[in-house]
Order: sequence, then C-alpha cells, then structure tokens
Amino acid sequence: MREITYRDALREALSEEMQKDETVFLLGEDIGRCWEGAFKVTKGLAEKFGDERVRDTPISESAIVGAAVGAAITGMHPIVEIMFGDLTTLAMDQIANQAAKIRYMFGGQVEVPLVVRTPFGGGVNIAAHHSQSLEAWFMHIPGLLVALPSTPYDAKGLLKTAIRGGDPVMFCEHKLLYPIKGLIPDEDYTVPFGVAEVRSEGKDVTIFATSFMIHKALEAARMLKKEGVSVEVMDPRTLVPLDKAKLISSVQKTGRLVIVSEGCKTAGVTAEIAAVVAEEAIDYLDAPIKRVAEPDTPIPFSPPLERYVLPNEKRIIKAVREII
Amino acid sequence: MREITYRDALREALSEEMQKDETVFLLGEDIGRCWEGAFKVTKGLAEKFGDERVRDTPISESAIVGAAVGAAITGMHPIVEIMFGDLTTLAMDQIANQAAKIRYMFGGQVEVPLVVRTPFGGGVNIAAHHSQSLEAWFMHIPGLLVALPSTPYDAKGLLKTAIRGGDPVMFCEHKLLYPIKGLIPDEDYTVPFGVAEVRSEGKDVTIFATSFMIHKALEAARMLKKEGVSVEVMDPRTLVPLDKAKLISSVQKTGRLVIVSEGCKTAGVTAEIAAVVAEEAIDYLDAPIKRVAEPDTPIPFSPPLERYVLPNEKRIIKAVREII
Amino acid sequence: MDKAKMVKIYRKMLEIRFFEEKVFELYGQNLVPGTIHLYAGQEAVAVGVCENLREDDYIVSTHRGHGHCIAKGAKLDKTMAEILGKKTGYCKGKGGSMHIADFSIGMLGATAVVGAGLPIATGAGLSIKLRGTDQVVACFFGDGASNQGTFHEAINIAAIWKLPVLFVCENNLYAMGTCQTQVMLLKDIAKRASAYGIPGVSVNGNNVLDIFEVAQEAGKRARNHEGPTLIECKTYRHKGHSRFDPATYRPKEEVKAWLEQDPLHQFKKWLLEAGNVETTYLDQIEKQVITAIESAVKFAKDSPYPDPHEALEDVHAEWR
Amino acid sequence: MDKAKMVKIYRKMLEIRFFEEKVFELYGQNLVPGTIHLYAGQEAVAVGVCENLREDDYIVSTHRGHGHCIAKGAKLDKTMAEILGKKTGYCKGKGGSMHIADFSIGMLGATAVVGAGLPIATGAGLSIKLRGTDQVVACFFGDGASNQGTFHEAINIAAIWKLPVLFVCENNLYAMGTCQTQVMLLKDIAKRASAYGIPGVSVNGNNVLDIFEVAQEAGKRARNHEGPTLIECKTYRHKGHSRFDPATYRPKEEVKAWLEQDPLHQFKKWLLEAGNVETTYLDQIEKQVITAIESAVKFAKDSPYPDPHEALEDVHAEWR
Ligand SMILES: Cc1ncc(C[n+]2csc(CCOP(=O)(O)OP(=O)(O)O)c2C)c(N)n1
Ligand SMILES: Cc1ncc(C[n+]2csc(CCOP(=O)(O)OP(=O)(O)O)c2C)c(N)n1
Ligand SMILES: [Mg+2]
Ligand SMILES: [Mg+2]
Repeated sequence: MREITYRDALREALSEEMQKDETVFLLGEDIGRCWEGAFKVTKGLAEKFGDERVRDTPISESAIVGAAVGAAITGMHPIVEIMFGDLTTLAMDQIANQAAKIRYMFGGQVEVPLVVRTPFGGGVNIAAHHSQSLEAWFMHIPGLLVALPSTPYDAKGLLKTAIRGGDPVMFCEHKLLYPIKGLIPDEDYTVPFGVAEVRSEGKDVTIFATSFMIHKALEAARMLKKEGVSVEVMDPRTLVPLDKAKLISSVQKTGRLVIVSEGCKTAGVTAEIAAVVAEEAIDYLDAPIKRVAEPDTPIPFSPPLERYVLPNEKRIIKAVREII
Repeated sequence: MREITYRDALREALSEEMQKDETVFLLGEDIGRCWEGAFKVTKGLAEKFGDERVRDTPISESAIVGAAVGAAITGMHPIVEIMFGDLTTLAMDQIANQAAKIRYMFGGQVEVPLVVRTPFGGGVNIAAHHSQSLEAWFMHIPGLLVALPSTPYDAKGLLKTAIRGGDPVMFCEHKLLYPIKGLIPDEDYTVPFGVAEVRSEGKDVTIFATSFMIHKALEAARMLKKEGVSVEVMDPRTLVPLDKAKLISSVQKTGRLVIVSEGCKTAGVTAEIAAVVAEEAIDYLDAPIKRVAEPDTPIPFSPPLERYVLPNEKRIIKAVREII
Repeated sequence: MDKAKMVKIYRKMLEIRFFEEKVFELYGQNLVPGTIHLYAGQEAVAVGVCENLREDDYIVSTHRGHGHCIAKGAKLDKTMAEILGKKTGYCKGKGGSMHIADFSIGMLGATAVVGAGLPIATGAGLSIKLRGTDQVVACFFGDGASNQGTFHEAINIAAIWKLPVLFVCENNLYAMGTCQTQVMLLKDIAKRASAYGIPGVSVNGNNVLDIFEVAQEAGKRARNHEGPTLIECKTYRHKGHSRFDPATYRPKEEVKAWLEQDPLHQFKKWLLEAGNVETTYLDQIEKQVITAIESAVKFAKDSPYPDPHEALEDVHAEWR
Repeated sequence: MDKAKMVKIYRKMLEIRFFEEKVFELYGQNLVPGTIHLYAGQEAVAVGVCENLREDDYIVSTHRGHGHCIAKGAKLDKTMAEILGKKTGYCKGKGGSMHIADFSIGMLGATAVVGAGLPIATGAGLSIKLRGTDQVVACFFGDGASNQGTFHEAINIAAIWKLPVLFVCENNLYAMGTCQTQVMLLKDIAKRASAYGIPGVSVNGNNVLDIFEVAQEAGKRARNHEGPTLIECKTYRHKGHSRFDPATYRPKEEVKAWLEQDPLHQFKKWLLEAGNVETTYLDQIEKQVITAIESAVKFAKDSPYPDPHEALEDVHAEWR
C-alpha cells in the first residue's frame, strides 16, 4: 500500500490503462503539456504518451464530447476532460441524446465506451459558473453511468472500471478532493460499479453521502459519537448503478436516514435516494428522511455566502439531531 | 365560457399578451408564416403581428435562447419556442447558467423575463430524440420556474402569468395535449404559479400527476371508483414553485400517495415529490409511496415498445392497488 | 469511370427513389409509425459520395437518412423493416426512420438532432487517425444544420487535426419551411470552409457525376492525410419536409424548375446519350430494383413487431 | 480627436492598468477570494472600443472583465468591492471578479462561460432593433471563445438580422495555455466574418487610436442599421491566465516583444510626441488615478462582507 493523493490516483489510472490499451486516449481543453489539466490530473501524461493520445482541444465542449462519441463507436476508448462540470451544459445534447442513447436507438449494435471526467462542487470561491454539482441530471438519463469517487482508492479503482467498460460514464470528481490523500494497493485493482461502501458502521442513523460530503459526514459521525449517537456512513461510490440493497439494509438496521449531497436540493441526488427508500423501505423508517444539500440558489462568490449554502458537518449534525 | 383546444388556448395567451404589451415578442425555428410552429401554436400570429415580432430563426438553439436572455435583460419580454423539448439540451448553458443565474449573480440588478415554451412527452412514435420529458432538470436549477399545464384553461392562464412575470419560465407543453379541448372564460384571466388544483376529490389515495398524465390519472380514478376506491387527483400546474401545502394536506387526508409523471423514473419529477413527502409528511403515510414513470430507457420507436415504456392508466391502477 | 460503375450508380439511385416512393405509399396506408423525411430528389448526393467509399469507410447520417443507408450498402429489407418498426429492422424497431444504423458496413447511424452528426463524424475521423488506417468518413447534413454551433466546432477540429472527413452539406434550400436566404447571408455554404482554412466546393447536387468527382478528390485528400473538405451539394427535395407538409412555402416555379432537373432522369439521359448504355439494359435494372423493393416490403410487412418487454433491453453494454 | 478625448482615453487606460496592479497586490495579500484574470496589457481594446459608446449603449463582458467595466464607466470602488466579495460591490458579493455587472451604465455583465456572451449580446442587439433606438452593443470575447459554437450561431443571427453589435475579439494569442495556432488554422480570426457575410477587421490591439477608429466605423455601421462587424484586436496579456499561472508556455522572446509594445507606454509616447500633451499634465493624471484607486481599495477593504443569509436572496424576481 502507498499513500497518494486523489489527483495522483486518477492519473495513475489513466496512465496504467493507456499503457495497457492502445485504444485509450485523452482529450480535453488544456490537458496537454502546456497546462496539464486545470487541476493537474494529466500532469506528465503528454510527455509519456505523446500529444496524439493526450490531446489538447479548442474550447468546443460540444464537439469534444461528440468527437469522443464518434471515436468510441469506432473502436477507441476516449476519455474526455471537461474542465468544469458546469460546462457539461454545453455538451448536453452529445452526452444525453447521443452518447447515452446510441446503443439503445441502434438496437444494441454498438457500445459507447466513453468516460467524461469532470470536477464538480463548491468551496473555492469561483462562483455560480464554476461550482455546481449536476450529477442528478446524469442520473436522470438512461444509458449513462455515474461514478463519484470520494477517496483516492476509489478514484483509481472506479476510473479503471469506467475505462474498461462499454458504457458512457460520467465520472464526477470534486475540486476539494484532488489534494486529499489515501492508501492504495501497489498492484492493479478495480472498484466495481454499483457496490456501496460503509465508511463507518453504526446503528442509530444512516448517513448516505456522496463525493466530498463523505468526509463531512464522517466528521459529523465522529462528533455525534461523542454524544453517544452511533452513525452509519454510507458512500454509494456510483449513483448509476445504485446499490439499493445496501442502502435499504442499512436503513433497516438504523431506521433513520439523512442524505447528504452537494448540488441543489430540489430534484437533486438527495431526492432520488429519498424516493427509493420511501418506495421500497418506508416501513423500516422510524422518522422522517432528512436531506442536506444546497438550498435552491446558485453558488454565490463571497466566502461567507458560499459557506452558508454549502452543506457541512454542522448542518448534517443538525439534521441527525432532528430525527434522533 | 368557450370550448377551445390547448393549442388555441396557448395561442390566445400569446396573442393577447402581444397585443397588450409591445415588448412581448416570439422567436423560434419555423414559428413564422411559412410553417407557423411545428405544432401550429403560432398559427396566424406572424400575419397579425408581423415578422419582426414573430421571428423565424436559424437552427441555433443555444443562440436563440441566448438572444432571448439578452433581449430580456434589456427591456423586452421574449418568448422562445424550442421545437422539441429534447433540444433544450443544446441550449442548456444559456438556460441553466445564464438565464437562471443572471439575476442572482448580479445581485438582483436585473430581471430575466423570459419564457421558453417547448413540447415534451412521448406517444407519437418519433423515438428517442423527440419524446423525452426533462422537467426534472429544470426543477434542479434555481432561478427557473417550471410550468406544465394539463388543460386549455391552465395553458392560457399559466402562460399569461409566465409572460407577465420577471423570471425565466420553462413552459413545458405536451404533444398529446395540443388537440384536447376544454372550457375557458371569455374575459382575461391568469392562473397563479404555485397553486395546485385538485382535479378530482377522494379520500383513499392521492394521485399526484403532471401534464398529460393528469388525464391518465383521472381515467384511472374513474375506473378505481367502480371498485370503490376513492381517489384524489392532484395537478401541481407548476413544479417550481411547488404547492407543497396542498400536496401534504391531501396526503394527510388519504395516507397514500402515487406519483405519476412522464420522464424517466430515476432522479425525475416523481423523485422530488416523493422526497418532499418523505421529509415533511412521512407520518401521514399509511403505505409506501409509489412512483409511476418511464422505466430507465430512452423512448423506443416501435409502437408496442413505446406503449410499454410510457406510463398509462393500467400502471397507475396497479400502483394504487399495491398500496390500498 | 467504367460502365459497370455507372450502372451501379444508376441502380443505387433508382433503389433509393423507388424505396422512398414505397415508403410514401406505406405511409399512406398507415404502416409507417411516426413521421418520415423522404430523400427523393437528393439521390445523386448520397450515391455520388458513397460510390467513393469502401465498405470499411464510415458515414454519419441525418433525419433524412434512408438514401444514405442504401447508398452505403444497407440491406433494403432490414431498412424497410426498421422504418415499419419491426423486430427484424436494423435497430430491432427501437430507432425507426430517423435512427437507422448498420455498423457492419460503417453506417454509424442517423441522429435526429440537426447538426449533432458533425462532431460524431469528426470523432470517427480522429479514431481513424489514431488507429492509423486509411479509412475516411462522410458526414451528411443539411443547409439548416450549417447554422448549428456543432458545424463550427466540428469542422474546426477536423481542420486543425487534418482528419479524413468529407463534410457533405446537402443544400436543398430549405430547413422545414425556412428558406436558406432567411437564415444566412451567404449563397454558397461552401464558402464557410474558409473560416477553417480548408477547401470548400459547391457542386450541382443533382449531377451525380459531378458529385462523384468532387467527392473523389476530397476522398483522396482525406486518405492522404491532407484533411477535411466541405462539399456543398445544391439540390432539392421533391416532397415536403415531413409527413404532412404540403410545402406550399416553395414557389411553384421553383419546384417546377427543380423537378425538371431530377437527378435520376438527368443521369438516365446521360447514360443513354453519352454513356452508351442501352434502354433495355436500364429497363432490366429497373425491373430488378422494383423486385428487390417489393421483396423488402414483403419482408418488412411480414415481420413481427418486437415484444414489448424488449423495450428494456440494450440500454447498457454487456459488462453490467 | 480632441485633446480632452485623448487624455480621457489615457486616463482610462491608466485606471485599468493601476487597478489590475492593485488587484494583483491584494491577491498576494489573500484579500481576493477565488481566482483572477487580469486585463493588464489589453487596455487599448476596452478603452478604444468603449470610448465610442454612449452611456446607454451596452457591453457584454467575460471572465477577464475588469477592464471592460472600467472602460464602460463603472465605479472603481464598487468594482473593487465586488472583487473582494464585499456587500458594497456591484453584485453585493454574489458575482465576484468573473461576474461583474452594472446595468445602470449598460454593462450587461460578465459571464464566466467562454463564448456565452455572444448570444446575449446578439439578443441585446435584437432588443435595440425591436425598440427602435439607436443604441449599439459591444461584445468582448477571446481568441479561445471564437471556437465555440455560440460564436458561429450568434454572429450569424446578428448578421441576418443586421443587428447593431460590435463583436470584439481580443486575440491575446492564448486561451489558458493553448496557443491560437494549435486550435485554428487561420491567422486572422477576423476572416471568419466572411462566413457570415459581414465585415471583419484585424487591428493592432495595442494601438488604442487604431482600435478607436475601427470601432468608430463599426459603430456607425451599427447605428445605421447596416449590421454587425467582427473586430479582431491582436494583443497580449501581460500576466498569466489566472492566479497561479506562471505562463511558461509562452516563449520568452515573444513575451519580451509584446511587453515592448505595451499599449499604455505606446500611447503615452504618442501623446507626448504627436499629441502635444505635456509630461507634467500626464503626471498629474497619473497621480489622480493613483488616488482614485487607493480610495477604491480603501472603500473595498473597509466594506463589510455580506451577511451569510443574503445568499438566499435575489434568486427570483419580485413578483413571487
Ligand atoms: C437541433 C434541432 N433543431 C430542430 C430540429 C427540428 N427539425 C428537424 S429537421 C429540421 C430541418 C433541417 O433542415 P436541414 O438541415 O436543411 O435538413 P433537411 O431537412 O433539409 O434535409 C428541423 C428544424 C431538430 N430535429 N434538431
Ligand atoms: C465554455 C468554457 N470552457 C472552458 C472554460 C475554462 N476557461 C476559462 S478562461 C479559458 C480560456 C479563454 O480563452 P480566451 O477566450 O482566449 O480568453 P482569454 O482568457 O485569453 O482572455 C478557459 C478555457 C470556461 N470558463 N468556459
Ligand atoms: Mg435543408
Ligand atoms: Mg485569449
């Protein structure tokens, strides 16, 4: 085992898969040798694999994703980096209408092995156009898989699974996770899609949290423990497919559910998780479900404002207390 | 009172508001005198108001919506028609990042009085790129209002409210509703946003349904009545703002909730409604919440396939029976 | 061009024409679900371009795609079956008229989102470049599509990376009811090529030999790693845009003038006069084509609809 | 041009330069949240264009927008306060450096989505046309933005409707680390105008008088209902793209050559030599500008941050 950052873990996955499989290549704005990615995930890769396979593009999000679709259906395994998740809005036809639907519309003739990596999330004061979390949109489009690793281990393992698969994967990273460190094995490994991970066992309440919010949830769990509240923290790791079984069995055990996710509350990730439980496991609940997410506002610039809208430990603890 | 179609009701709203307010104008592909709208909503309007105010555009969805944003913030009231709802994906940056956020980002300096009319829904065998329902995406973006009229009365009244307001409104029509008829008053009227309508009173179960699905829900209610099941059918009319109070009081009365909406199930409209109830009214529930929506597939072309995925009376009745 | 090739071109054009006439007829009989966009009148474009392509070359198509499919070599029966929503269609009935694909012959599919095919074609071109083969891609789209942002983004990318793509704009003067003159100031869409530093050629889209030549040249450049070409084919659709469109927005004289320049009739005339082909031979071909179409129709009609629950299949790849 | 105007131009350019230097300094002191994109080096463009505009004319800006704001007449103090995230800023701290707007002077705001401003500017132009006023819109964007689909769609629409828009491309050779030559084959972005049938002009973006003239001409056309113009200003940013960018991807000689053509120094030289302005006068202006900036900084620093719960305001219009 080695300790590396989330950023490095992603890079290792890219590098190892490119090494192994000639059809894997990267494209995106400023991922090449001049800039090496806005968040430096592709650092050194252009030097290692050449400019052809680590391909800087014009600022043309729609055509970048579209080009990846065209490459994917003709034998390649493209990995796109969209510099900020907010900018996937520019490529939404190619993502939701083309990449996601091609396999289905054409009766299963072809796979669309394509990964779109993009960072979501707030916390760095870059305001409304660079801080959103739009995973819920992707969840809503059949054909897409949605991964959102919260640790370096998962970042590497899930990305490898994404690259080796045959489906378009929206690979949702988080700006604040890039520098965090974690242990990963020395040997090749993958993390399967659709298998949630219990990050902390508990029996009084389940906190289902995604991406960076896992760390806030764990922090909340530690603080609650001091008050004698035993919290189970569950990380879905992928939202599509979703590990419903584990979610439900945790709720069965604890009888209480707090769902935490960045992104706006209404019609967001927390809505779907709440709905699944309300539909399939309501009898296990001993209290209302609680959702902790952004209020329905764009992300503001000024630090006190941004802090106010982003979910945090305090709000999680408050939600737990309300149903305990 | 007069009986007119949904299509005519929409046209009347457009025409009357254009008559009243010089700043109101229309733009979109083929809405002008040559074609008069793919669904003929703008029939006769170019003749009446001229080509300047009923403006045919190139096939440039992103720039059309963007142009409307620019016009809206400089004193005009543009109404955009996007020919099919699926194509809003091409304008999603302008919708979700610009129209929705401009007022907020700029500290409330300006309003963005803009209506985007677009038809959603399946049922006419035009396959995956022309049959989606994406209202859930819009719900997830703060700043947007989301209306989805199910009757001619609401079509006219809600559209007038949308036009007279100061916010960007995603006005979601339904292809199968255009020809349906209903009564409307002779005099000017509006339908307020955020006020749900009970379409049929009942006491055993609440069916919350949207847009065209209201009619399926009413049909289901009629059939269930014969079996002695008393169904309350609720039409939200707008999803943002959402009339939570009425939803919750109905659930309080019936103790049972079936949510019906086109659009894919996962992270769709039905998820948010279920989540609201699971969070705020779970104690009133005597049974699990049921969601009736499209399964997570694109809309297939062939009639038997399409029929299979679209929600219908049968599936609604089945859902009701499962919790009664 | 040898005679066999000329005759093959004629046969293909005829296949498309008769196929579309049949689709129109079946539509009238309520056998075609949804809508249709007929290719009749534009046959020279698809055939003139595709006759330069190998089976392993690619094409990307549009909502008006039947002609592209047939020109690239798709089977008439499976194409017709798809249009009728049958289980035996290319896409098992999931795609329909606007979403036909046949990956076995490099037909990468039709998209019904106007302009969405250009980036995909560019990506196929990139794939060719990265795999180091000498394939090419032909990307069909309309005059209307050339105002989409994707036109700009995709052609620019193909230009800078010198990708082997033929961007074939079928300028039939209208996008639904919208005349080209309403939505762009240029007369020749090919001139937009200069914005990307690539060659642009406008060609008579009703003359299959002219198109063949221009596409041949563009194909050579593409296979030679010299990059993409924008080819504008000036043509006309014989029918309305879609199912119920009477196309009254088109001046009668305009329609008349274009019908007189029917690409099929013109080419037939040329074959007989300059090509040294005999009438009887062409008649024979015509009969063969009619038979082939009849049998495709029979196949399609006789085929079953998909089972409803098949709607749930093909969403994801096998690995799940 | 009279002397007063020349001096005003100089003062504006100086304001922008010193303002940006201050922002850079404050940034180093950790007083500027988020990131910044400095305008230093490109002052001639914003000022040359905006000096042709009236207060009721509009501009649309970008992530690199401080210069546009100041040139259009925004107050230094409220601009600085916004950049520092203060309640007294133009957007009450909600927008920050990348989203400044001042609707009272026709500054319609900056968008941080590259290329997203072009359709908005086109819409403002449409609004002018429909309202029948003689205003114009200047839309600023970068070389990188000119590869976005919105560039194509928006300029085409402005062209066909003859909208009063000046599309001002600030070609500073780079989009982040990406050099123009990597992402387009053309040298002159202005040539893309020909794809839309409108005039395109490339101008020395470091010569404020040249820009002024070109923009004047374009402004006249616009006010005369003759439609939009694409103006490409060749210029250079003095600093890296954003906060931490050392810009090592730019060759040293290139940087040196451009720094020698500093628009501010050039114009100062010209004012002294050809413009008959005295050094002492310019020194006096410089002092005034420094004072103004100091006071803006003081205002911004002294201003309070917004109250956290203000985050929930301004989402919707009043009518709800
Ligand atoms: C992005 C998009 N906008 C609008 C439509 C509706 N639509 C379908 S075909 C068409 C016209 C296309 O015109 P053109 O590109 O010239 O092709 P043609 O139909 O003439 O072959 C339109 C507007 C669509 N399918 N996709
Ligand atoms: C659509 C979009 N893609 C990518 C980015 C990230 N980004 C911010 S500025 C920038 C470069 C813009 O270059 P250019 O248009 O030349 O303007 P400049 O920064 O040189 O002023 C990029 C890629 C963005 N903000 N928006
Ligand atoms: Mg056309
Ligand atoms: Mg630049």
